[in-house]
Amino acid sequence: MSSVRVLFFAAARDAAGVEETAVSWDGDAPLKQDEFWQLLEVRFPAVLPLRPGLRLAKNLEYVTQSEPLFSGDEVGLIPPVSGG
Amino acid sequence: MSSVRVLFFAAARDAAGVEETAVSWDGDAPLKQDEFWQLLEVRFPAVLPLRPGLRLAKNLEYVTQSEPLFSGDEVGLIPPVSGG
Amino acid sequence: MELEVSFTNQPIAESRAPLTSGAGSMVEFRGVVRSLEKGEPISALVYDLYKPMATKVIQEILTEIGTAQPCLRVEVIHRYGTIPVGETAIYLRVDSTHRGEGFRMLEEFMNRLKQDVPIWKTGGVPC
Amino acid sequence: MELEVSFTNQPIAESRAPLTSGAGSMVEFRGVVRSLEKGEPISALVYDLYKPMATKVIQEILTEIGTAQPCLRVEVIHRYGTIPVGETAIYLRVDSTHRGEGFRMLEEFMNRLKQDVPIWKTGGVPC
Repeated sequence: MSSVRVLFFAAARDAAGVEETAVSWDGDAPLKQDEFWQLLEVRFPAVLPLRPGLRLAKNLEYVTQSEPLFSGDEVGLIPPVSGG
Repeated sequence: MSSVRVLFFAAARDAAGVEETAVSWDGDAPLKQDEFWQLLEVRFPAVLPLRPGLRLAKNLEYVTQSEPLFSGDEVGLIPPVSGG
Repeated sequence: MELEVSFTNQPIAESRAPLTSGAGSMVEFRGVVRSLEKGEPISALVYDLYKPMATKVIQEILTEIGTAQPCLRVEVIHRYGTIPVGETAIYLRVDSTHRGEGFRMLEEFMNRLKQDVPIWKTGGVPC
Repeated sequence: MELEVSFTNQPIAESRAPLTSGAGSMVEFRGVVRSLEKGEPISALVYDLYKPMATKVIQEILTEIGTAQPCLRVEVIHRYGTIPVGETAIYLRVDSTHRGEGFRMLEEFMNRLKQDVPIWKTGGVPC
């Protein structure tokens, strides 16, 4: 059993209704991002429409869509930023 | 009798040996800048070599070489500036 | 290049660090909450952030800009939570040998902040 | 655009003016005397100025830049006389609605200052 910690921010948090969750999958194989989104959608369908505007951060770093997720990773869903 | 007040700054002051002087000429006609330099040279020959690097200010404003001087004008001899 | 990055949910205190030895330029910037957000009058803005990632990304951006614009010291303080109108949301201070690299650091950092640093205005507090 | 231009032969005091109403950006710059002048170690620099003309030219430059980069308030303080190493020779503060025009004002003003404002470093005081 593998799992990643998922953190929601700003609009993604509003859509999810929670600050964080865990996404789990069977086995030790890394999880492709498309698979991650499928698992996330089951419990947080309102987050999916935001997906085109979200960047995914893995362990505090932006990653491309081809980067798989490993058990224990911290995944941040990053809406367009607006600091300063 | 006409005259202008002449102020020396920085390298021009070092060359002149004074902070200011007056340059006078006969009559009421305005003084061309070439005439001004001729009169200045008589008493401050060491200033003349600086002339190519000096800008002339008349009543607190930079003026071109064609601008004549009138009696009562304040003339500043402005070496390359280095503020800040 | 010395970096200091911090976050606070309290009013940002003025920088108290002495001028870095050898500096010929010190630039400070304050980004202040304005009384209109998207055309609506507000009394405050609420900011949220992903603190560990924001810290890391800010340090990476400063280091990256610093390779082309080497400065002596850069200090960044970003406030979060509810920030009243007229108060500082972000404070930046750049000590550098010459002013040129300090100005570039400030400007490029602020542009990058608004693209890449996980900090959000999550809403205005109506008047 | 409110302008404040002044000169002092004493250490420059921090600006005490409150942030201009409506400002979203405040930039401050300090140009500081460094310990080397033309490669020689110094303990101080001596500045001279043509005060009435410097005042006028600075106001003209700020006004000119302000037509393209309108800011809310600009304050310039230049020190003259003997300025010890590590102390501020020029202080600038720009309050503006957005940061962009404040950054432009600061940068363009400093470039113009070094071309057109009758202020001179007249020499270094050796260590």
